[in-house]
Amino acid sequence: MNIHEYQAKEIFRTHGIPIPPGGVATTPAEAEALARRYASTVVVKAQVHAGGRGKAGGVKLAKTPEETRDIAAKILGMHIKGLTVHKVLVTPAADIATEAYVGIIVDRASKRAVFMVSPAGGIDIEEVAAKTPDKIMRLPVDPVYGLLPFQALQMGLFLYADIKQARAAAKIMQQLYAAFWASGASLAEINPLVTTPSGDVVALDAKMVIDDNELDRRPELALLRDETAEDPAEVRAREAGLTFIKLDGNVGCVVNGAGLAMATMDLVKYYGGEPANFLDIGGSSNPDKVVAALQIITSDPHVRAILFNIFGGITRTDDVANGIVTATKASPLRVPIVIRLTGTNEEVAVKILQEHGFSAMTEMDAAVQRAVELATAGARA
Amino acid sequence: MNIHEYQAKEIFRTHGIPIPPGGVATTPAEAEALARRYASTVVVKAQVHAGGRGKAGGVKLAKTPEETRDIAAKILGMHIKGLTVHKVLVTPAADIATEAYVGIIVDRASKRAVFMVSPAGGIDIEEVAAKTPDKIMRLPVDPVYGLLPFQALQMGLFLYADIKQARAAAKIMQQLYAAFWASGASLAEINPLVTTPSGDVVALDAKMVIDDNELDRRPELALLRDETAEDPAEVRAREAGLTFIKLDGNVGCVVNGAGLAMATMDLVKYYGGEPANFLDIGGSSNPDKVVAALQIITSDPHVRAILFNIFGGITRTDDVANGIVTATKASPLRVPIVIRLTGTNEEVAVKILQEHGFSAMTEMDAAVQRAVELATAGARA
Amino acid sequence: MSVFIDDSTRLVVQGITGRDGSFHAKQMIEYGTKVVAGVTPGKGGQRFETGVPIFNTVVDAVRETQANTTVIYVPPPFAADAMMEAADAGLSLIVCITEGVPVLDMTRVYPYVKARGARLIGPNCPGLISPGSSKVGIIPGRICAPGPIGLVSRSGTLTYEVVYHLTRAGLGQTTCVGIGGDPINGTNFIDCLDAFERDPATKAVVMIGEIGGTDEQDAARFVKDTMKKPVVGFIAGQTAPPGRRMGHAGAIISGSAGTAAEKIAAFEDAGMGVAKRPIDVVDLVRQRAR
Amino acid sequence: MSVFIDDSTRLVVQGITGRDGSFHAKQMIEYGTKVVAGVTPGKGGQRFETGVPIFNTVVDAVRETQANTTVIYVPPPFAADAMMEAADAGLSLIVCITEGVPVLDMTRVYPYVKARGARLIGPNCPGLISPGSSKVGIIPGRICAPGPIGLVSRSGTLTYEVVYHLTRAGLGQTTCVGIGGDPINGTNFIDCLDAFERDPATKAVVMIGEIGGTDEQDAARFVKDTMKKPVVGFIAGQTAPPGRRMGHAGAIISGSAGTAAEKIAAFEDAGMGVAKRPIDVVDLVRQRAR
Repeated sequence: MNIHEYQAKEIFRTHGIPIPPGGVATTPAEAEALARRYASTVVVKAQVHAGGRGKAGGVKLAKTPEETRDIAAKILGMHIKGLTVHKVLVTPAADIATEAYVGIIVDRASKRAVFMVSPAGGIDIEEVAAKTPDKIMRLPVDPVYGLLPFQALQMGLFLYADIKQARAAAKIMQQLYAAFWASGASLAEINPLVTTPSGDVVALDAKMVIDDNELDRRPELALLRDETAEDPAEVRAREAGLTFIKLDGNVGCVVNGAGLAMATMDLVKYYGGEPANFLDIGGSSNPDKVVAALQIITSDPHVRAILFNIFGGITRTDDVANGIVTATKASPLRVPIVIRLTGTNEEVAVKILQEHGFSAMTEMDAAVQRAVELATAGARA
Repeated sequence: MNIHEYQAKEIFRTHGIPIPPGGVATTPAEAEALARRYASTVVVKAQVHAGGRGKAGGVKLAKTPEETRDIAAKILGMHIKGLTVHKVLVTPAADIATEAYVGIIVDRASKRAVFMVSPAGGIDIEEVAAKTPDKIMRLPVDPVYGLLPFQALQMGLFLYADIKQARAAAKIMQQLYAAFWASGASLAEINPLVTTPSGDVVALDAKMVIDDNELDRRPELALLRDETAEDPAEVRAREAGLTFIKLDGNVGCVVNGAGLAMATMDLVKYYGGEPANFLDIGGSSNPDKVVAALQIITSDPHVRAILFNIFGGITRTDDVANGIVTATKASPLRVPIVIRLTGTNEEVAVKILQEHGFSAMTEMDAAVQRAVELATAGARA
Repeated sequence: MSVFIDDSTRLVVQGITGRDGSFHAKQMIEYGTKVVAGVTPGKGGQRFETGVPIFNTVVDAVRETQANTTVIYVPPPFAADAMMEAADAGLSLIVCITEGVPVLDMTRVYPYVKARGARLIGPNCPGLISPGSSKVGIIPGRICAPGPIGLVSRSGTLTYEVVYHLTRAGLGQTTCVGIGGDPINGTNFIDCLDAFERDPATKAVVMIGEIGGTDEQDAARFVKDTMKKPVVGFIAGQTAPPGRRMGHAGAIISGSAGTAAEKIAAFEDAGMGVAKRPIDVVDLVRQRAR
Repeated sequence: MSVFIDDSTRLVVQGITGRDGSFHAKQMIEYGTKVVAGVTPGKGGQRFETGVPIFNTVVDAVRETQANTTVIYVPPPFAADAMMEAADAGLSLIVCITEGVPVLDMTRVYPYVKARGARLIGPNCPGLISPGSSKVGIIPGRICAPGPIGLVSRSGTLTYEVVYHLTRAGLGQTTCVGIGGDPINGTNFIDCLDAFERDPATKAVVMIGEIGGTDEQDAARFVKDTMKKPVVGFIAGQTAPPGRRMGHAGAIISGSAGTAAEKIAAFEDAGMGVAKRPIDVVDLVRQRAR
C-alpha cells in the first residue's frame, strides 16, 4: 500500500527524524492559510502515488501566500500519471547545501532489508545506480540484530566527511529503520536528505510503501489508505477480495491464481488480442467474488469479450458457475462471454452453466482464441 | 543491584503483568490506612533484600485495619538476615487455587537468558530442583529472537492443562521477558504465580535483580536503589568506586583486582588469620580511592591490622603510596599496617612510603604472614 | 524415486482443525500420505475425524509419532511462529501453505529455520506432490501421474495447468514442487533443480517462473553451469506492465532486473527449451528428454 | 611458538585516542607488538603519537593495513558495538579489555561474533601476551619471559602474581591468556587448554580459576579426557562467603555449583596439581613438567 508523503513524514516524525513543518491543503484557501502561518517562501507539493511529481509540474515554490493560493489552485485537480491530485502539502522552503539519498527496501536476493545510501541525492536513484554505481553504498541489515550503530555510522561517513553530520545521519538511519520495521514497510525512503548551510541534517521528502500483508495486524496503518488517490475499480476489487489491475485492451479476464492470470494475459496477446485487465479471484470459491469480478469488468466500456479461465483446485468450479449465473441474471451481459473451467466439481459446474444457456470449454488455448476472436469481431462492429 | 518486591511489581505492572494492588508503608499508621482502603484481609510483607522473609516472620496476614497496624508495627524495625526492615508492602490477600514458579536468569553455560518454570511454586525453587527435577522446565531464550510465542505457550502448557490458563501464563511470560530485557536484569522471578478459584492467573510476588553494569545507561533504574536496605559501609565503598564486602575477621585487606583480593583473603586464612573484608580498589590508581578504602576499613572496630596487597599493572603503586600517606596524615592509624606493593613505579612508591615512615614489602606471602601475626597480637592485647 | 517427500514422509498438519487444514488433511490422507499427527493448541489428546491424534504442540507431536515433515495451514499472523515452532521441534521439511505472511516476518523466519537445519517450502505455495507416493499441500492429486519429469514452479494454478498437459501427454512426474511467489521463501529454484539433478528417477525438469526478482536468471546460470539433465522453462507475465503488482508480492519488476524478456533470454542462454505457451512445455520436454 | 598471537599479529587498537587506549597502545608498541592501525570515528586520516595511522572505522583500518587482530578500549556502553564492528570487518581475533559491559549485551555479541568466525577474548580481561613476540592488552610485559609454560586465567592482577613467580623461578611462558571474569565471555578455559595442548612449544599449563559457575569443572573434565600435557590449577575465593559478589560479576555461587571446594575436587579428580597458594604453582609445575 502506498501512502502519501505527508503521511510518511508524520510517521518519520514520530520516530524522531528531523523534518521541517508542513500542512496538507485540499483547497487553494487552505494552502494560502498555511503559507501565512509559515511566513516564508513555501513549497507546494502534489500528494499523489506517483514518482516524477516535480517533472510533471506538481512541485512548485511560492514566495507569498497569494502566490501559494494560485499555485495550489493549479496543482489541485492536476493529473499526474493518470492520477488526480486531491491534496497538496505546503511546507516552508529550506536552504539546501547538499542533497543525499537514503532508502531501505526488502531485497529478495539477500532476504533482508537493505539500505541504499548515496551522496548524490535529490535525483532518481536508479539513474545514480546505472551511471555512477560507486556513489551508492548498499548495506544489508541482519534482521535479528537490526541496524547496528557501527553500520549506521559507516553509512553516515559515506555521506558526509564531517563527523557531526555523519553522526546526525547515522541517527536518522537508525530512526528510519525503526520506522520501517514498526510500520511493516517494504520501502522507506528519504530523497533528498539535505544539509542546511548551518550544517543541520534534515529530511525534505519522505516515501513509504506498506506491505499489504501487515494491514490486518496494524489497523492504524490501514486507515492511512487514501482511496481517492487510487483507481475506483481497483478499490472496489480490493474490497471484494480480488486483485485487479486495469490495462488498455478489450478482453476482460477473470482467472483464479496470479500466475495463471498472467499466463492467460500472455496467451491473449499470443493469439493477437489485448487483455483489458489482470484479475485474480484468488483461491477461495465464494460466488460473491465472481459477481463482483463481473461487475468490475463490465463497467469498463472498452471490454468487448469476457474470458473466464478457472483451474479448480481449492477453487470449486461449481461456485464459479453459480457466481456467473447470479451475476448475469441481475444484469444481463452486453458482450459475449467465454468460459473455460476444469478441475474440482467440473461436471456440476458444466451442468449449471448449460442449464442457464452457457457453454463451457475445457482447454485454455481454445478458450483464449475464442475470446480474442469475439473481442476482435465486437471491436469491428 | 537488588530492588524491593514493590519496585519489581511496579515494573512488572507497566509491562502488563496482572498483579493485585498494593501500597508501601513506612509506619504502622500508613499500613493501617492502606488496609482501610483495600477493605479486605491484607498481607503485610517486609521489604528487605533477603530471601526467606516468610520463615523469618516478615510476612503476615491481617484481617482488620487495626490488626494491620499492629502487625506492621512488629515487622517494621525487625531484623532479617542482618538487614533492618524499613518498609512494608500492604496488599489485599488473594484466594489461591494453585501456585506455580516462573523465573528468568542469565545462564553462563548457555550464554543466554533461561526461563525456569515449575507447577510446584510458592516454595524454594532450589528445593524443587533438588528433589523433583522433572517438575522444572528449563527453556533457553535465543537472545536475538527473544521469547517466541510457541515457546511461551509450551511453558504455559507445562504449568496448566487448561488452554485458557496456559495462554494467560504464556502472555505473562512474554511480559516478564520484556520487563527483564527492558530493565537490564540478571534475574526476574514470580513466585508464586497463582491461579484464583475463578481461574485467573495472577503474579503474587515479584523479584528482580538489575545488572550493575546497566545502571549508567538506565538512570531511572539507578534511582530504585534503596541505600537504607544495605550495609552503610558497602554504600560508602560503592560511592567511592570500590567493591567492598564486610566479613567477620580482623585483618583489613586493601587489594587491586578481585581475583587477587580473593587470593589474599585465602592466604590470610592459610596463615591462620581471618579477613575482615573483601576490598577491591579496581584498576584505576586514584589516590582518593585509597583514602576512602582506608577510612572504610578503619571504621570497623574489629580490625586489628591492615594489609595492602598491590600488584601494579594499570594501577600505579606510587598513587597508592600517596593515598596511604594522605589518609594517615588526615587521621593517624590506630592499628598496624603492612604494605606489599610491586609493579608499575614500585621504586617511586617505596621511596614515598619510606619518607613517611612506612616500610614496604615485595612478597605477598611474607606480607600476609606479617599482617596475620600483627592482628593476632593486637587481638590478644 | 522423488525429491523431498516419498513413502517415508511422516506428516504433521499444523492447524488441522481449521477450515483449510481439515479439508486438505482429508485430501492428503485419501491420496495416501502418512498423516501421523495434527496440531491445535488446546485440542491435545483429541482425535481428528480420521482418527489421527491431535497434539497441543509440534514438539509433542514429533515425540509421540516420529514425524519428519509438517504442513502449515494456520492464519497469516501465526504462520511465522508455526514455522519456527516446527524448525525448533526438529522437523526436517516444513511446507507452509499460508498466503499473506508479512515479508518482514519472513526475514526473521528464514535464518531461524536455516540455522536449525530444516528445509522450508513456501510460504504462499501449493506444496508438493510425489505422484503415487505422497502429497503434502494442496496440489490436486488427480491431475498428476507418476513418471520421469521433475517440476518446479513459483505459481499455483499455473502449475496445475502445466501438470495437466504433461499428464495428459503421458509425461508423469517424479515430484512437482510449488515454491511460492512471495519475495522471501524458504526454497528456491536452484534448490529444486539441484535435487532433481541428483534424483536418478528424474529425466527432465520443467521450471515455471514469473516476472519479478532474479531467481529465474540465477537458476538459468545453475542450469548452464551444473546440470546435465534437460530443462524446459516457461515465464508468466510477458505482457504485464512494469511497476504494477500482479497479485504475487514477488511479481514486482524492480529496476531493470526481473522482466520476462530478461528471464527468457537467460533461459535461452542456458540452452533451455523455452515454452511460449503452457501447452508448449509438452513438446519441448518430448524433444529434449528422448 | 605460542597460541592466538605471535609475530604475525597485526593489531588494530579501537579507542586509540582515549585515555586507556593511548596509554596501552604505546606500551604495546614499546613491547614490540605490530600495532598497524588505530580507530577513532572522526579522527580518520590523523596519526597517533607514534605515527600509527588512525581510521574512522575498523573496516577502513583492515582494508588499508591488513590487520588481523584488534584490542578494544572503548567505554562500556560502546563496547558491544565495537566487538560486533570488529567481527563484521573480518578480524579473526578480538580482545576486549573494557570492564562493565552489560551481560545482556554479551548475550547478543557472543553469537554475532561466533557466526562470523572470529575468536573473542574478554570482555573485562587483561588480554594476552606471548612473551618476546607480541602483547595484546594490559599484562605488564616485564613480569613475563619466553619459555615453555602456557597460562590461562579468569583474573587480572592474580595472573600477574602467578606469572611473576613463574618468571622469577625461570619458568618462562609461551602465552599468558586472561579470559576475563564476566559471566559471558568469548573464550573459555577449554578453548585455551585445547590451544596449549596443540602448541608444540607449550610443555605444561597453569590454569587460574575462581569461585562461581562451572567453567573450571568443565575444564577439569577436558584435562582428564583429552590432555596429555601436565596442568596445574589454582582457585581463588576458597574463603569467600556464599551468595556474595566478589567484584567479578561471574563470581556468584549459584546453587551448589561453583564453590572453590567443588572446583578443587574436580581438579584433583582430573589428576591436576592443585596449588594452595599462588606461589605453590611454581613447585607443582616443576614436579610435573620435568
